[in-house]
Amino acid sequence: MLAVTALIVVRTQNLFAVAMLTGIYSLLSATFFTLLDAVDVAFTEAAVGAGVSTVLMLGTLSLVGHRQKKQRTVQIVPLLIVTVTGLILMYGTLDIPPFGEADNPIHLHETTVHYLEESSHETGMPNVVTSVLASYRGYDTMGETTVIFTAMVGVLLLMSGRKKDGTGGADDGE
Amino acid sequence: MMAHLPVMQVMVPLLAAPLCALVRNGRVAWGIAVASSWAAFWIAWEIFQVVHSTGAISYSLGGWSASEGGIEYRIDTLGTFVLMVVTLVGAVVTPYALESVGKEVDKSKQALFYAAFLLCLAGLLGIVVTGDMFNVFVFLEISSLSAYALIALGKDRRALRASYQYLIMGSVGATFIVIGIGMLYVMTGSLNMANLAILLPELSSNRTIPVAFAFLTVGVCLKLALFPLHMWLPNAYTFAPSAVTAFIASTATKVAIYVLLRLFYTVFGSDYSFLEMQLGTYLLPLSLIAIFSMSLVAIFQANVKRMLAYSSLAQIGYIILGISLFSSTGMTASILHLFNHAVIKGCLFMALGCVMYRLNSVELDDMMGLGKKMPLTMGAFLVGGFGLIGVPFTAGFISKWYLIQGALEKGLWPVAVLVLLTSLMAVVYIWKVVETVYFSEDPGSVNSDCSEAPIGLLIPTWTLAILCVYFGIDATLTTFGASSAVANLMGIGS
Amino acid sequence: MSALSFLNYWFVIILMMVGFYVLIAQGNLVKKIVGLNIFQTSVFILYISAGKITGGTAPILDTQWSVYSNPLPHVLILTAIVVGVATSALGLSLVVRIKEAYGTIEEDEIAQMDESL
Amino acid sequence: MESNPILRIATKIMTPYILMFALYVQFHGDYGPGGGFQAGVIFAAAFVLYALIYGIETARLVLPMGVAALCGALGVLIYAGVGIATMFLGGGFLEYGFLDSHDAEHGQHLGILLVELGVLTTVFGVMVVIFYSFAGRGRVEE
Amino acid sequence: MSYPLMLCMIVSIPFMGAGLILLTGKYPNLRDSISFVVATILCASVYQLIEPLRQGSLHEVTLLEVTTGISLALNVEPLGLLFALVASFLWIVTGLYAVGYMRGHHEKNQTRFFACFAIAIGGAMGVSFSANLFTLFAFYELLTLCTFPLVTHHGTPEAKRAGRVYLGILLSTSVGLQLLAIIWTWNLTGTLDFRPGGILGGTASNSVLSILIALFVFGVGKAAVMPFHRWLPAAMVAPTPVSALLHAVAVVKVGVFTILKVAIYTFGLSTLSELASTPWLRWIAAVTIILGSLVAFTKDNLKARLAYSTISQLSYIVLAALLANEFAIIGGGMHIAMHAFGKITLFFAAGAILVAAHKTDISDMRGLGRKMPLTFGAFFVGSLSIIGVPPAGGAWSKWFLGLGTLEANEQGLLAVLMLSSLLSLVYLLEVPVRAFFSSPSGVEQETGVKEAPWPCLVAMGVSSGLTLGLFLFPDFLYEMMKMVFGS
Repeated sequence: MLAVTALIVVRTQNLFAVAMLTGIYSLLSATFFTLLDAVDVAFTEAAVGAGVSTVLMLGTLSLVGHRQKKQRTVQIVPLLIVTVTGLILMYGTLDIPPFGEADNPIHLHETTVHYLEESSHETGMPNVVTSVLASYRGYDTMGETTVIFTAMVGVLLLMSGRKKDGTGGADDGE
Repeated sequence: MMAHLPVMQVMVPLLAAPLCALVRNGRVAWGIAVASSWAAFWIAWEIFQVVHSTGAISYSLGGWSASEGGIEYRIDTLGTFVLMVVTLVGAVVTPYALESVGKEVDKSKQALFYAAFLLCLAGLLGIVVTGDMFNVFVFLEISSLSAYALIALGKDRRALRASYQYLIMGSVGATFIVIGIGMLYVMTGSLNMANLAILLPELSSNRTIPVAFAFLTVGVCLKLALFPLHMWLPNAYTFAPSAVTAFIASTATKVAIYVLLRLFYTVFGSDYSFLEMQLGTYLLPLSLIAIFSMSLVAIFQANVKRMLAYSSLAQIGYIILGISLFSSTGMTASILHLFNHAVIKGCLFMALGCVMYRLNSVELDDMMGLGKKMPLTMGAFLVGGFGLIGVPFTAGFISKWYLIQGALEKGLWPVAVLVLLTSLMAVVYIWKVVETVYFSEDPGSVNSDCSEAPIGLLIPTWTLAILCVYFGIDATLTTFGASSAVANLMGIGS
Repeated sequence: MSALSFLNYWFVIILMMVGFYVLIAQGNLVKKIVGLNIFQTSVFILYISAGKITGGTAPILDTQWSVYSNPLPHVLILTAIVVGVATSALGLSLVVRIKEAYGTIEEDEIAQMDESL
Repeated sequence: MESNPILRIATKIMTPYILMFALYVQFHGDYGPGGGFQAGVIFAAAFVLYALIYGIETARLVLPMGVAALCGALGVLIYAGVGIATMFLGGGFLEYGFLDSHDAEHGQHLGILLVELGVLTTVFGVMVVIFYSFAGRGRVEE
Repeated sequence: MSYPLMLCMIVSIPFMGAGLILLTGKYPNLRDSISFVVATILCASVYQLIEPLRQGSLHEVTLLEVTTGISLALNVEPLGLLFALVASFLWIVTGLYAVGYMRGHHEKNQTRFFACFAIAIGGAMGVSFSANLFTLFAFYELLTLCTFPLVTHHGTPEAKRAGRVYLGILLSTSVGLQLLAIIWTWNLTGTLDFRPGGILGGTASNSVLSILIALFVFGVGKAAVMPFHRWLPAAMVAPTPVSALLHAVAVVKVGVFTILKVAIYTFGLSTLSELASTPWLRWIAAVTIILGSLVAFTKDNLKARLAYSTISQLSYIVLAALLANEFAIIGGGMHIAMHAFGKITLFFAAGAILVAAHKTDISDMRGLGRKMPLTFGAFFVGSLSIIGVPPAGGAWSKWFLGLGTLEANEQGLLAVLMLSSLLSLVYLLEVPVRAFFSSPSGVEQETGVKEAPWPCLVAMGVSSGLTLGLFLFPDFLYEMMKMVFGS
């Protein structure tokens, strides 16, 4: 399903449809996340991918128009880069620990063990994801908040003011 | 309070940023920015002293040690050296920004500009101090996102496109880094650099690790614009506001190089990186091509800012060349050049900012005879230019000296010759400017009524110019910092 | 290790590469951002897959379960998703500005306009 | 859309519930999936819905752009402020245990709640700002 | 005044002079007298160093250490003192001449001109008193850069093109070859100091050192060994005082001086004479001597002819260094002084002709000698010295050089020296012969050509007088050169 959606995204020329499909793609991956026990992630992906991103896309499209120029069918160089990257990645998975085994290194590492065994009495939170997110790796989350804030600053810098002259900076290009 | 210096290093600019956004007044925001960037510089200096007297600092955030799954700060000699570079440039550029940004950025956006600027500073500092792989990514994104926004503020509409290109390339780089981190994590279960360093050697025959290594290296190289992944840089530097170019050119790529060193030496270990992965064999030719081709391209640029952007690419090549030599002299050269180039390029771009301030252009043709009208500005440019060439008694000479030593030590005398040759190419492009500025008569068109740049721009510019000469005459501090960093990284002494 | 255990990863890699292809091959600036999204989302799946333990459950501690999937990848990916959306927001606002400045969002047309300057 | 009474009333009824749901997500994050970020997004969604139905002008009256931006900045300050506070209380940066001098576990709880609040504030503010920016721009162009 | 301070003063006097010149630019008379006074002070100070040097009470002065092993240090040794003495003395003379020339010729940008001139002398002082290769290199490059504005002084496209050639060759040889050689030396020995007996002996194989000496010989572009000689004729677009002092004395002598120093103090004569490449390099110098003379023949422009003559004469000194024996080095060191006095006289005369008669080509100078007898008389004396016949000083240096070739068993090179002297006899004496003995062409008669301004004449008189004097009293020079081997 995911693959099909992704491939349609590549082929579709109507950006409006692309935006919707991307939303669908996000929702699908959210279900996938749920299957993989990552309920928090699924929740976020649904909210962000299907919600925020889609709204953003649509907002953008309403400003820039939703027709895409016809593309040449296949571009060789990017395709080559992509194939090579993909093959390297696949090569990299050859020695990756098997999917779903409980004795994979990441499950045995002391930090994981610590999270699962100590967090309930150290932080008093049953949801380990929350306690890791906000406490053990709270600094990362602060960084994340800062990233969001940075995005706001960026968007404000870019989008506020100067819109009256219609063409934006076109005239001072020379 | 002293114990919390590492965290304050990042927090000061990071907290100052929302304050800037809150005050909404450009001047007040500027005041906050200056105060916090100077404070950051002071903190970096304190840390420098602490690290050099008592060894590397470790700081557990949230009180959770790394083994408890927390995030660790770790500042060693290399880290404090880079902190010094970044905060120094920050502390010099912020005062400069008042006049320069005042002219180049809309008044209504200035407070936000400083917010973004401080975020970028905080992000870069955060990358340097952290000892956690994923945290590197988070702060990398803070600095990158703010950098995209800052670059897009350039007056020319091409700034937008440059910023977009940078965003796409930067995000690809970041995603590659995430993939690499993910693979390391999957293999070891750890995100802490020191912990990874212990766990990884046991997995040396594993096929996933080289792939992770490759993805991390490529991702970081995208960020530091190593040839051939440099396409985003010239436009970004050319069209960004002057203060932004001066800041980003002297810090962002340097921090990326720092990350690279961290990966090669701390995480993977030098034996793995250089002996097993044969990193030197890839990096050496790439850096040579970068140095040579980018110097060549720089010669043919008519826009001085773009010329210097290409020159930056060549200089990044020098730094990578030093790394690829895999010797303590080569590394010392790289780390020295990291600092020296930051000072030199900062000086050059700020001098150009002065020109931009008066002329609204940095095209070579518009700068004829400018040496008489803006003697101080062009004097600083000249000093910086000499530094770039590597004239004795400028900082650039010291780093090239070490670099050539490093090449000769390895018996790579053709490399030494090439480094010297490319210095000559630097002479050519700097001299083009010098000739236009000093030895051409003003045709009396664009710059006929221009005068010297305001003092607020000149003082920061000359600060760096003087530093560029100072560290060329008395390089004991920089060589001490660099060589102790190298000794630490390569496990010699200390 | 069975071939089946790779399939999950390989499938994700293919998705990833589709996104990557869109990102670098498409000339439309909006579509590039879409590509970036797909690319990143697929990387997220890779992380989450690694955290899964067969037979485990979501890492919300409860007395009736004993095996939990690894929470750390979830946390990392939460952060990464947020970073991703921040990037998209900034990227899209750039696209809007580019549209205003150039009147188009096709890369080749923009390049042409820049060169003709 | 602004004239459709059904939508207007539906929105009026829905909005409080969405907000409540958001709060639920925020505070229930300890036990089930959810937390500051998701809550912030839902909060913002409620607002966006309101703006879509009642028009951006009205929405701007309820929550001006400046206030939203302020929220965005405030959240970061709350988050980092908690960190600084723990530092002054004798702990490390973000070491929540020190928020409560008697019971470290309670301190943790409180700390997490506070920082999640910071996240919520920022996310809400930022989402609204971004929405305003995109929507506002289009309106002027038309 | 204490000795270290004195040494620093000597090197910095010209720079201070440059500063004063820039400050007083608005008052030409004051400016030019400052130039003159500073030159006199400099020369007197350098002279003060002779006696302490004889007593052997001087030592190295380290001004600052840039980083471990690289330092800016000064030292006094006989060869350097000799060079400094010549350069500073001739600065006084040239200063006088330049005032007359620049005013007589109504040049623009005179302040910049005199300031750069002073900096150039400062560079020469720095080179002559440098205690290590790094210091030498730094001042060497300073000299290159500060003479560029002098070369392009006229600002014409032609001058700019010449300036590019000038800078291009000098910088690329010095950075590409000389700097490489210096760093290589450091790499082999861990020091850059000039030490009696050399530092490189035994540190590397014969072949490595052979490459290294070649890098030095070609890398010191200022010595104008072919094929890196093109900058010197190009530099002739500069005003004549520049050509006279800088491109006959200061700059070019810095080049050969560097080679002498490297030969004596970096390689050591015994090491050098055993290197495989030394015979080859000797012959390259010899080829430069002959070809330079031959090209000089073909030039009708007087300054161009003198320039090629300089190229040829410089290689005498390069050859001296490469012969690597006591006689040759004494000859080479003396030739620095002898050629300086002789050639500066020739350039002064050429400049005087330009100012007074506006002539640059030899073919136009027929009969001019009757109107400018003093000028052409001085030219004649200068020529004698360059050719190397008594009663001019050049005879002595060529004599010792000849002895040097025999000592090194290179009879072929002695023949080269003879041949070159013959050639220079012809191409130099052609000028006064034409001026005195040919009848002037019709056009010349109408213009009332008279002698050049008096400062030019005085300068010429002093330099030509000294050229003759050095023949009668060469003991001082000989004694100084002997001291090189004394300690």
